[in-house]
Amino acid sequence: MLSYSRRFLAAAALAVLTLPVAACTSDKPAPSASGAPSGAPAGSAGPADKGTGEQSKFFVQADYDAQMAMRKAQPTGPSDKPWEQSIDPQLIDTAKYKKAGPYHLCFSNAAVDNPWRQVGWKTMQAEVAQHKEITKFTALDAEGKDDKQISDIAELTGKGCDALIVSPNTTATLTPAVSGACPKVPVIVFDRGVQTDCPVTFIKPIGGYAFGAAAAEFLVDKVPAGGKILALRILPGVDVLETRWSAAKVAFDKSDLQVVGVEFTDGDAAKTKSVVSDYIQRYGKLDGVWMDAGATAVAAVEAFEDAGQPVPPINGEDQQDFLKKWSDAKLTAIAPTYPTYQWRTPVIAALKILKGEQVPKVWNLPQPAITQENLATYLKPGMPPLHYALCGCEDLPGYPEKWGGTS
Amino acid sequence: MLRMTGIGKSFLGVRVLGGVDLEVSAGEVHAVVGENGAGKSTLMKILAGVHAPDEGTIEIDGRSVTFGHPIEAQRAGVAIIYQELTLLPERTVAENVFLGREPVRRGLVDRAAMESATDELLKSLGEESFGPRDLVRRLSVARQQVVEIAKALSLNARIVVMDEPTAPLADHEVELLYTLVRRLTARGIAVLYVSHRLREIFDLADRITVLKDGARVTTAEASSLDTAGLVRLMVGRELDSYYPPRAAGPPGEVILSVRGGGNARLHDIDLDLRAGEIVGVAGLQGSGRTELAKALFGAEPFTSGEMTPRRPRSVREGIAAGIGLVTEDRKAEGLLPNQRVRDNALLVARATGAPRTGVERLLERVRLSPPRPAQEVRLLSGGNQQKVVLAKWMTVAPRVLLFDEPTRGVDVGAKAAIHDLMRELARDGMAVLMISSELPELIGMSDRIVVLRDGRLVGELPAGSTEEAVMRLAAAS
Amino acid sequence: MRRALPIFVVLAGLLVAIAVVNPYFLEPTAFLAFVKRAAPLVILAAGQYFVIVSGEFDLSVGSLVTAEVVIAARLIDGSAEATWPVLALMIAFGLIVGLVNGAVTTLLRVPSFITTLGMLLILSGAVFLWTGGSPRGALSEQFRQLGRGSLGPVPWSVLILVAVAAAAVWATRARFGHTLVAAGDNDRAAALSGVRVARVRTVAFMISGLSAAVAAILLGGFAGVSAQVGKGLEFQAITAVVLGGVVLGGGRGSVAAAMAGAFTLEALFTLLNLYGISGALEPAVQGVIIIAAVALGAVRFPRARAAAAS
Amino acid sequence: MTQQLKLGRVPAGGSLLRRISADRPARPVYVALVLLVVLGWLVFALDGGTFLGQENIVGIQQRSAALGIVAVGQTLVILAGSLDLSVAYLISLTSLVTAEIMAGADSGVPAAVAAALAVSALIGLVNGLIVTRLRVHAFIATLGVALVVRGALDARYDGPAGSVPESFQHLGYDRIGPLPVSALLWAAVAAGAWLLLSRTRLGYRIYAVGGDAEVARLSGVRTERVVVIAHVLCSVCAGIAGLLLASRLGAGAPTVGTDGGYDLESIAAVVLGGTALAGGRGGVAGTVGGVLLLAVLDSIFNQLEVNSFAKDVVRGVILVAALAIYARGRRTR
Repeated sequence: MLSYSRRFLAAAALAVLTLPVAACTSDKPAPSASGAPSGAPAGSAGPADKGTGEQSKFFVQADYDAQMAMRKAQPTGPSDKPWEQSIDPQLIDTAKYKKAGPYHLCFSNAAVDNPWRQVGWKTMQAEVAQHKEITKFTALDAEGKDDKQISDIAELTGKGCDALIVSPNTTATLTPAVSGACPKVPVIVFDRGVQTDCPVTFIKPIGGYAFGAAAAEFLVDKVPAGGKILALRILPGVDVLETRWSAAKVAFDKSDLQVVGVEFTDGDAAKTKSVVSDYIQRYGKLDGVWMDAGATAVAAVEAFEDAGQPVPPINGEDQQDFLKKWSDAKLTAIAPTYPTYQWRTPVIAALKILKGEQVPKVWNLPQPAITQENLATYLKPGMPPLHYALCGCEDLPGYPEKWGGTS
Repeated sequence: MLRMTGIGKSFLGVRVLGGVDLEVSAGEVHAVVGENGAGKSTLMKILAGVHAPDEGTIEIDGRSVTFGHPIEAQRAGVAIIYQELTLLPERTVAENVFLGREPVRRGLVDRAAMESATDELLKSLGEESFGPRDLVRRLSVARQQVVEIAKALSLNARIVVMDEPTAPLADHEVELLYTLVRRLTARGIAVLYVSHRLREIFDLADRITVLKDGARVTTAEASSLDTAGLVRLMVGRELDSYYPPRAAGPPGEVILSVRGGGNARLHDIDLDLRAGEIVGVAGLQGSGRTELAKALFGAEPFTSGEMTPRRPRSVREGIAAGIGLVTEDRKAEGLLPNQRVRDNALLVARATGAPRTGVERLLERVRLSPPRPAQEVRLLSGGNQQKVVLAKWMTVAPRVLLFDEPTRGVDVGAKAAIHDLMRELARDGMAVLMISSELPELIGMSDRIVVLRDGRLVGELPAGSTEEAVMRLAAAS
Repeated sequence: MRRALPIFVVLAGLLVAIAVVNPYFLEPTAFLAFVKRAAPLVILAAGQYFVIVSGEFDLSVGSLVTAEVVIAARLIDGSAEATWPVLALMIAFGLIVGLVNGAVTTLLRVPSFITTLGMLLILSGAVFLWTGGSPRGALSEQFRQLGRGSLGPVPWSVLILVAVAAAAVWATRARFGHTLVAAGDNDRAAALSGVRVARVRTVAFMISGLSAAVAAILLGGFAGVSAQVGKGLEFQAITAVVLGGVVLGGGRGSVAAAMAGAFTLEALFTLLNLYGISGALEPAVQGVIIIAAVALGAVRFPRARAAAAS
Repeated sequence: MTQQLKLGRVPAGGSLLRRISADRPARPVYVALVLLVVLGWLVFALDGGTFLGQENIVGIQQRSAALGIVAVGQTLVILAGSLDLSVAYLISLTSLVTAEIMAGADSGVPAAVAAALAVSALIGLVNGLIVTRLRVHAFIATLGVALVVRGALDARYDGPAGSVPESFQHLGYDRIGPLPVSALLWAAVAAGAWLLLSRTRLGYRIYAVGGDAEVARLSGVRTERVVVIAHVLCSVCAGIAGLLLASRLGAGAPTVGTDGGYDLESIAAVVLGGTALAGGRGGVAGTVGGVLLLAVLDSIFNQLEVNSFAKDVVRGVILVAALAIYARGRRTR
């Protein structure tokens, strides 16, 4: 064992010696990208008190308007491959990134700590596997740690990648790391964005406002005037979830519905069920349930069943357990989605960029909602309960076993 | 130089010291003697600032002092060497010696100064076998004691309290200690010397203070006393009347027998225990007395030799063979301090699956007073605690009961009760082995005495032998 | 029992406070719903009690609950016939995990804090390694009944809780319970009195594993498969036990008080919700109350050493 | 016995190694580290990477700096016989305090650093006082304080907030040759703690209190004060880690501490380094080794693209196995 003190002295001596000689290097990029605007102030307060509380400070009117417009727009691209479609693409030239294959793709993943990311990650791996020109795919999992992802990105930029895909863990805090990678390698960001436009393309579905609005509008449509709505949210302060709620709030504020409660469930099924039971107990009955994510939708439905009440209109997400419940119990429901097929797109985009083909600067993917009409197409018996129907993975090799299903 | 006046102290309502006076002058060796539980240790701990006295005053050089914390006593020039070692096993010798008052140079601990000072101290103690940088954990108990003494010396103390300092030391170390004590007194340091070893006391002490049952009996010039007189002052009654009468008839059959028993600490033990007989075990501390009890019981088993019943390899085998052990250290090894009397008394029965016993009857049998089965044992007096330990063994009706210092820290009344009980158990056909460092007790209780030295049985003495005879065997070299 | 009294007073006070705000709470259905909701934590607290009173920790119960639910879902896969064998397997798995925790702690002498922290990592990693990242399969209706259904007006989980509580109280009164507390209070004295300290401690870990298995059955039944069903339960269970006046380090406290501690924690959550103290302040209030409760316990029962110090 | 003691003695004069006697329990972790580095080198070589390349070495240091700083602090409280489960939330809090006070301006840096350190010292003081004065077991005390801090975070923040100026980001991103500034900061903190433990009275007292509080008290050590100071220092280390993370992230984040799992992971690193969980034995050198061990392991995992679940299993096994080996070593010695 070398004593620590000796090691330290040596290190210190080395540092002192090299300090004046070696130019002080920094792994941080020159252009400042931090100090971003911390979200525009809240939008208009509701006309009347609908029980929805203050508008989220994450609400940005312009983004909201843009997403509402995109919901109505027609995407371009092959309609049987929504992951290759885009809405209002502003194509940019990528000739300067053109190089001959084979390619080495790298991917800095925020985490694989929830079923949505699991399904997406498997989908991405399968997508990579079907491209022969990708001979190497290096992926690092940041395990939900911002600091690790910053290091991971730095490490990946030094591994000779031809393109770097990033799924940021958080928006603001990953910005410097992404800015640092941009000059060295073409960067593709998806899911969450970063506060810099240096990536070649940013891939995302329409967004959280569209999700929240679709669910809220469905309830406004199905629930009679004056109906009592319970809104269930996972956590406060998560950007992608805040936008969902803020759009729902806009819709509810304009409606005749009464939001009797906005509760946080931590994404815990047991807590969701308890919260819904409490509300049923307190109000006798609820007329609709809005949820910002589908993971605990089944638990909410069960709360009504256990109370011996009919299940009111409700929204979930495209997870199999909810779709199955919906079908079996003949619910009045909708499932807006945040499609996992977006995990295919970055790989496709990377190859396009490396081949010099144009890509959209912001690649808006369509974000369909599952309705009563198309429920049957998305209900896939044999897939695990937490599988996401919009994985776009049915045509990929290894389906369904690789996703945990049985054919 | 030191004057303690009217010192009194109670613990949870039990008065352990009352109105004790003590006066010590510079350069003298002042012995404090008394039976176990006479209050010597408490008095010394009050002097060292560990306990605050309930009443009384302490003066040093004519100035009244109060010690809220040991460090205040240290600063006033009082150093104490405790009975139990107070060292940090994971730290070095030097770090232990200077614990709490490390020399500092420019804000940092001056290790070099600390180590050389420690080295000098060790050398002055004649200690060459280890150095200031050795970890205390790696030293033998005797050498750890030397570190304790070095620590006290390093304090430049004016009053040094030595609480049973020679107990773990070998003979040549005792001689060195004598030299040291004399060197201290030559420098004008007062040494308060607490010991059971009367020979040491007469060798060293200028004056002797005798404590009994928490009060001072007398303070006298050492030269004015002899051994027998001192013992009389300590116990204050004739020995013969103090102990229950021995069994009348001859002892019964052999219940436990060892031939050539040995392990790391014991060698070649031959011993028979008979029904109805109390066998005393004498020996200096460190001679292997406790180890002998634990080997017979199976806690630290014999690894060689023959034994009837079968040599126990574990505590449970020992209990199954009908052997019980009343441990020396009640707090650490005998009792569950936070449990009720009842749960303590039933522990062995529950652990071994013995049939249920009525607790009330048990407590009556061991004469627990008052017999409150729901009381937590940590709140009991030492004597009652010992009775609870005894009750614990009564539940399984052992045929051999080993007592390791059965009356240590027990008040006089309870002591007599325990002695009666031991005799009663023997009369009922049990074989009893008793370890005690109190020779009068050993002599008064035992039907015969075996003597241990360095892990070997070196002799056997009949009932009624003299203390001198026992000591000669135990201490011979 | 004296030590246990305060927690029952606090619990009663909380229940009264809830009833004042929400009178409906005292009606049988509402009260049974509360007990049903509290059942998994109460059962976990009962299991954790045995480990804590023996002087150890079990940090692995939360991830064990998750692992059990995920394993059950994959093995049952919606099939009614598989339900009972898998339930038996879950119980066995809980016991085995406890056995490993206990054996590593007692035989290899690894501090239980670290043993069970390692087990936490191993379980949460291994179970998802096995299922490929997220839960697979589904629980059967029969399985779900245990956590969802009821026998007449009384939920199954309440009945299971009553059975578990009775068994736990019985175990503490039995020979085993006494020797376990002895091992927690003073393991040397216990060993020298013939207590097989390593064995009783290992059994305590197995009881904790068993309680996690039962809690998993109830939680999985109540709310279905989820990847985070057991998240944070280990700290809640330890908190509940300590709230009940059980001393970390072992040897003191009763299982009834530990279970009352769990009820108190649930009642506290309910009350905070009723008063509209949002999710944000909830942990803060919880933190203050835990520290205060333990501090008061320490003040009431000072660590006075035995009287016979002379 | 004497024979053995003489054999065990070290030649007079004493090597540097001997001087840091208190850190000797660290030896196994460095042996393991060397073996792991060899393994890493092999894995990388077979896998077509360069283990000892600059990128990887910088990566290992960057990844371990924050955990390393927290773990150094955790070492101090564990040595003192206590424990701190509140560091993760405290890191989040100080990263936010830092970024909000800086608000992107260079002029805010000194005030922000001072405020972050003051806040963390205050939390440490609270921890220490609850443990010593209220006699609450450190596990519960710091868990309770963690919950209170979490409540404050939840109530006040709903996402990353504040921003740090360009100048402050040098801390997180710059490097001098192969040595990132963050690693130098870690080294400085570790060296400071090493100096504290091996060369100051306070350090000696931390060992004494953790080793045997009663012995320490009898030797005149004010044990409660020592425990409180250890808690304050531990929290300050967490505060420094919060500063570093704010610099890395460019903002404060309410989940950066818990996402990083700094509470249990720092304890794991400390015990991996041979420090006894019960206190009184071990040292900073071991902790640094423990953190490096985890970082090298991570680097190998990264190269092999092991998924996070397998990583958890391996980490769990290593943790338990290491402690079992330490326990065995202690018994047979």
